[in-house]
Amino acid sequence: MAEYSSMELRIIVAARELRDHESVLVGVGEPNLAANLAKKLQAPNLNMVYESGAIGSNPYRMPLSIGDPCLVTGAKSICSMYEQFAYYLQGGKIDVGFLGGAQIDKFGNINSTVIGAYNSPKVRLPGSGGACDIASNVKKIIIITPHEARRFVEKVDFRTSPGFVDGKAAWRHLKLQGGGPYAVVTDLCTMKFDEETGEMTLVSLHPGVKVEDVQKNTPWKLKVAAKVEQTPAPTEKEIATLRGIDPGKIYLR
Amino acid sequence: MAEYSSMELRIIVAARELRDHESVLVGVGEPNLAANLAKKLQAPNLNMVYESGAIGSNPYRMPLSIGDPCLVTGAKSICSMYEQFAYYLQGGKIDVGFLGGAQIDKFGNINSTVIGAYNSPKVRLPGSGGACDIASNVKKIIIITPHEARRFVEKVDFRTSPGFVDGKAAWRHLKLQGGGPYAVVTDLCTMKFDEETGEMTLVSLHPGVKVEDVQKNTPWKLKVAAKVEQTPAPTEKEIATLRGIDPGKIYLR
Amino acid sequence: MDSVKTMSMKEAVSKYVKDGDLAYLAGFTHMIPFAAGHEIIRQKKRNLVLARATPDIIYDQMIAAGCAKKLIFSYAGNPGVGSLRCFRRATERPKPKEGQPAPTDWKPLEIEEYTHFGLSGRLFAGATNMPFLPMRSNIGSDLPANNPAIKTVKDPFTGDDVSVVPPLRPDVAVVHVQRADRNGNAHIWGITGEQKDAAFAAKKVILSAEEIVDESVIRSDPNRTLIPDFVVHAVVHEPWCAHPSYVQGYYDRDNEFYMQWDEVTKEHETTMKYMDEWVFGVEDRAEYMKKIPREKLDRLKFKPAVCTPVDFGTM
Amino acid sequence: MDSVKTMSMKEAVSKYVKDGDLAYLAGFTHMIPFAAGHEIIRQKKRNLVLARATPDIIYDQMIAAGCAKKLIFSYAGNPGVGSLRCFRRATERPKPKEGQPAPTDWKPLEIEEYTHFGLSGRLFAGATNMPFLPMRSNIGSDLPANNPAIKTVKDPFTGDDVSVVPPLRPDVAVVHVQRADRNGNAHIWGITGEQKDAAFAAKKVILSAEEIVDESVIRSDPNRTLIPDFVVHAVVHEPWCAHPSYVQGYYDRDNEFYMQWDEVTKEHETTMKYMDEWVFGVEDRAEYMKKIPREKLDRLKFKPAVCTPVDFGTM
Repeated sequence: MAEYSSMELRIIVAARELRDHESVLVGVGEPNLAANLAKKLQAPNLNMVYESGAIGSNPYRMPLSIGDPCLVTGAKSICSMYEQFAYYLQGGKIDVGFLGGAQIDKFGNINSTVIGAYNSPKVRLPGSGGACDIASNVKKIIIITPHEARRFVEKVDFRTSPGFVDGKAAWRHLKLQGGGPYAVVTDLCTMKFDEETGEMTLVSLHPGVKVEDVQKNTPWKLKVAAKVEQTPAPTEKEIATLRGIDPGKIYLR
Repeated sequence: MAEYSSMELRIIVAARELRDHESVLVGVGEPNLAANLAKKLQAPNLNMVYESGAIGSNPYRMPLSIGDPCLVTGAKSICSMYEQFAYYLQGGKIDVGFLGGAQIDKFGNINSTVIGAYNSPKVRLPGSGGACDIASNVKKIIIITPHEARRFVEKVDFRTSPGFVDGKAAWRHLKLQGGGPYAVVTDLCTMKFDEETGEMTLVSLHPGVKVEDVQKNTPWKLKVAAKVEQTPAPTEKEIATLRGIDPGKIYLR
Repeated sequence: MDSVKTMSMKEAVSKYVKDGDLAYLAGFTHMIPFAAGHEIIRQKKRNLVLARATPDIIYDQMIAAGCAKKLIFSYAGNPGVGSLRCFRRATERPKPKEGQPAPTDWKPLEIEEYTHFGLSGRLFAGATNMPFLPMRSNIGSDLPANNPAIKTVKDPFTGDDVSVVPPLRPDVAVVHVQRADRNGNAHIWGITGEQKDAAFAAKKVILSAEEIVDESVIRSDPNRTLIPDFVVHAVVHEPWCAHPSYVQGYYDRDNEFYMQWDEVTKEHETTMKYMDEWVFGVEDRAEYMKKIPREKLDRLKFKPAVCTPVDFGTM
Repeated sequence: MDSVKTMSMKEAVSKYVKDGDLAYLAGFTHMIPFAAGHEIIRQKKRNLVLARATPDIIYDQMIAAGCAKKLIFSYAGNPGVGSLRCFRRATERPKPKEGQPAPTDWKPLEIEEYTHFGLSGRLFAGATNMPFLPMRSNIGSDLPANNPAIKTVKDPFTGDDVSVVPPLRPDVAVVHVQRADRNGNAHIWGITGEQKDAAFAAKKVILSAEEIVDESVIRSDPNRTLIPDFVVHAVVHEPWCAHPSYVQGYYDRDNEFYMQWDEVTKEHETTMKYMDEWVFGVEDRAEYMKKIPREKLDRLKFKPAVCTPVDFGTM
């Protein structure tokens, strides 16, 4: 069986969630690698859109930031910051967005603002950036994150980006055009969200992981699907393709 | 004394109202000629903006329409239609706009929509275009028009573009950012607007014209300034410069 | 890689324009898609709601040909010439004939009317999916009283009444551009009008181009790409699509035609005679162009004025 | 014709940046005006309200140097690297020292926080003088509860609650571009961020350029001119203004610096040591650039990737 790191696992499993011809709002790091991997495998017509206004980039190297010049040279189109959010995101043209955060709770709400109180924080995080806008407007949110107990909390200290709030009823009341969180991909498992309640639910265990391992790293009583799948192990092809995308190991560990 | 047509007179008198470094929203025909004349005389740094999104044009011929390709080649900048109205006009960047219309009334309201009832018009006119937006947002509106009794009416059939409505009190209530109508330049005279009431007031008679001539072509009792000026006759230089701008007599008659 | 989107104008109109659609044929004087309008007339589309800030000759033709049920607009004129006579016949109260009673069966074209800012704003709001667009205009005009779609809301910051218009989402937009690749990534220059907004606002987009170029030409200047492929449904290679209007850098406006139109449309009958010859009498744009003398087309061609290029840099 | 607007960065900052101003130094990763930020620090401007969607290293420096009273932002990070330590020190509750009581005199930097869409929307609304901007975001977040400037209004078309933000009108904006003429007509390509919106929204505009070119270069491609001269107050010829950030087609980001900044700012003292050497220790950008080894600058240069030009046509 092939060897792979837990980051490689997360990226490969997340990439499998993308479909051909979808439009993806891509961030740097793991989301960028996942989108590029999907494009090289099952989704050659994936349309990659960057928050910085670059559309359909064709980068000559690994981007160092979301606004890297390599995302511009040879791209299909470029627009301003407001235009990117207005025409593409609010315009409902984006199918999938990737998010991460310091805290994720059981309804898929994400905190990237503060740990502690807003006005006297213990840790001041960078803030929403486009995260709240993405969470509110894309059809599917995929959250990629290491599965650590400090990241998974029953209720986030600050709701930067709405998941299903405190349940689907509250979320429906917001009338967001987005579809809300779709999947949480960690190095242990994939979780999706209960149709009725919007609660995070374990649906697939990665190779060699048991339900107890997941529960141990999740500080609330995690809901488990009636039938939990086994995530197919990363294939040689997936691993080789992924490593080919970041040969200098700028992000891959 | 130099010979000139009544159209030439209107254009020359209107051109004198423009100041150097002002930004002017220019339409084709008389406004275009007036702005270009001012630029060649007292206002070399006049900034000409066209409704079509062309900024600082340097036309190689007389434009046939407001969207003529000669307004683009060699211009300083171009933007989209919404951007032109949003960034420039609503953005408060335009000092002067020229308007005309089928009917103008005593408070400077303009009708370019219908003669008769809106739903069953006797004559259907083209509509506002940008006129209402210009009237609402530029610092000074200059109206250029032949002085005909059918154009000057006590109250317009349809208020396409607001002047001082039915007096300055009503106009102030609208809180428009524009300064409202500033001058009406006809082939007989120049009229401005009473500071207090907003009523159109005769302030300057063109060469050889008497107050009675103006009143005869104005169907309400026209207000006359305490001291009516004499409009200086068009100079040889003004006439020659103007004719040099439209040598093919595409507009000039 | 051949694109599944490339097709003829005939196919594109047949596939994407349905009776009853709200259609937006874009263009502010520049790049008006006349060829698409003619195809819509030939295919006898009916009950269309035609929208455009500046309905000009092509909309006058579609109105005369009976394609339109309603017009959404802000300035209905023949640009630089005068009025649109077919539009006027369809909206003005008919004068009673000498010695006859006034006609009682008059059914005018429905209209919905805005200012330029209001209509281009509605399209911008549609393109960007704004719930509604606040704007500093309308409130001093009689337009809102005659158009229930123009409303006011209270500005929560100042308490003032602010005029707002709703987003416009056409069923189909037709946009003509200078050059595009086979997937519909489009470079536009000159007056950019509402082409981008129409393409983003509409549910279906027919994009026609003077030239179909390799993707590498588009990708050499992404800032020039106002419309990206994934909002486009049909890509039509249609040279001279915009005649008698113009295409910056390609051909000038045929001003003679604009002036003749005023004559042609003096009566409905003379208008339909034009239509029989120039629209129904030809198969497509290529045939239409064959009817125009070569010398005239040569006169409409520009001399080059090429821009100073820019360098995007690579590693 | 020499323009009265051309001046040095020192003059421009001295003339147009006042203590207490709301200042917007524009740029989304691209063309960040570092040289202007350094000049503001050197001139010891105080009580500034710094606004930018993406305050990055230059704002971290201005905060550390004591120029800022308040930050208006949406994402405060070191792009691609991590957090901004000076910003964090200015906002996080101080940890009590071992065996000591918690400090009681803590006065954090004031903040006003939005999403990217909210802040870029505020600037767009400022640039276009919208009374307020309705937007489809915010309402599911805890941000509005912590920022009274984010309000809701009822959509008059649907009755739904819609989030709105007010326009942002900076006292002064600083924008760096690739090329401009002496009057400030500016060509921008690559990531266009909020440069145009900042220039239109601000009361005063300092525009710096890698190259000052003849007006004819600008006029050869008017669609590339995102900023017209008449909104610009000062024009500064400032090559390498954006270092360590990048300028598309001119020089790459100095990524080494971005990574080092994380080390440099571990303590306030080490940060100020950097400032003494690289900001207070030099007279201007030219002197700053002399301190950087030639080989490094050569490494940052791009190979050319020139766009296919377009033809505007003339008669």
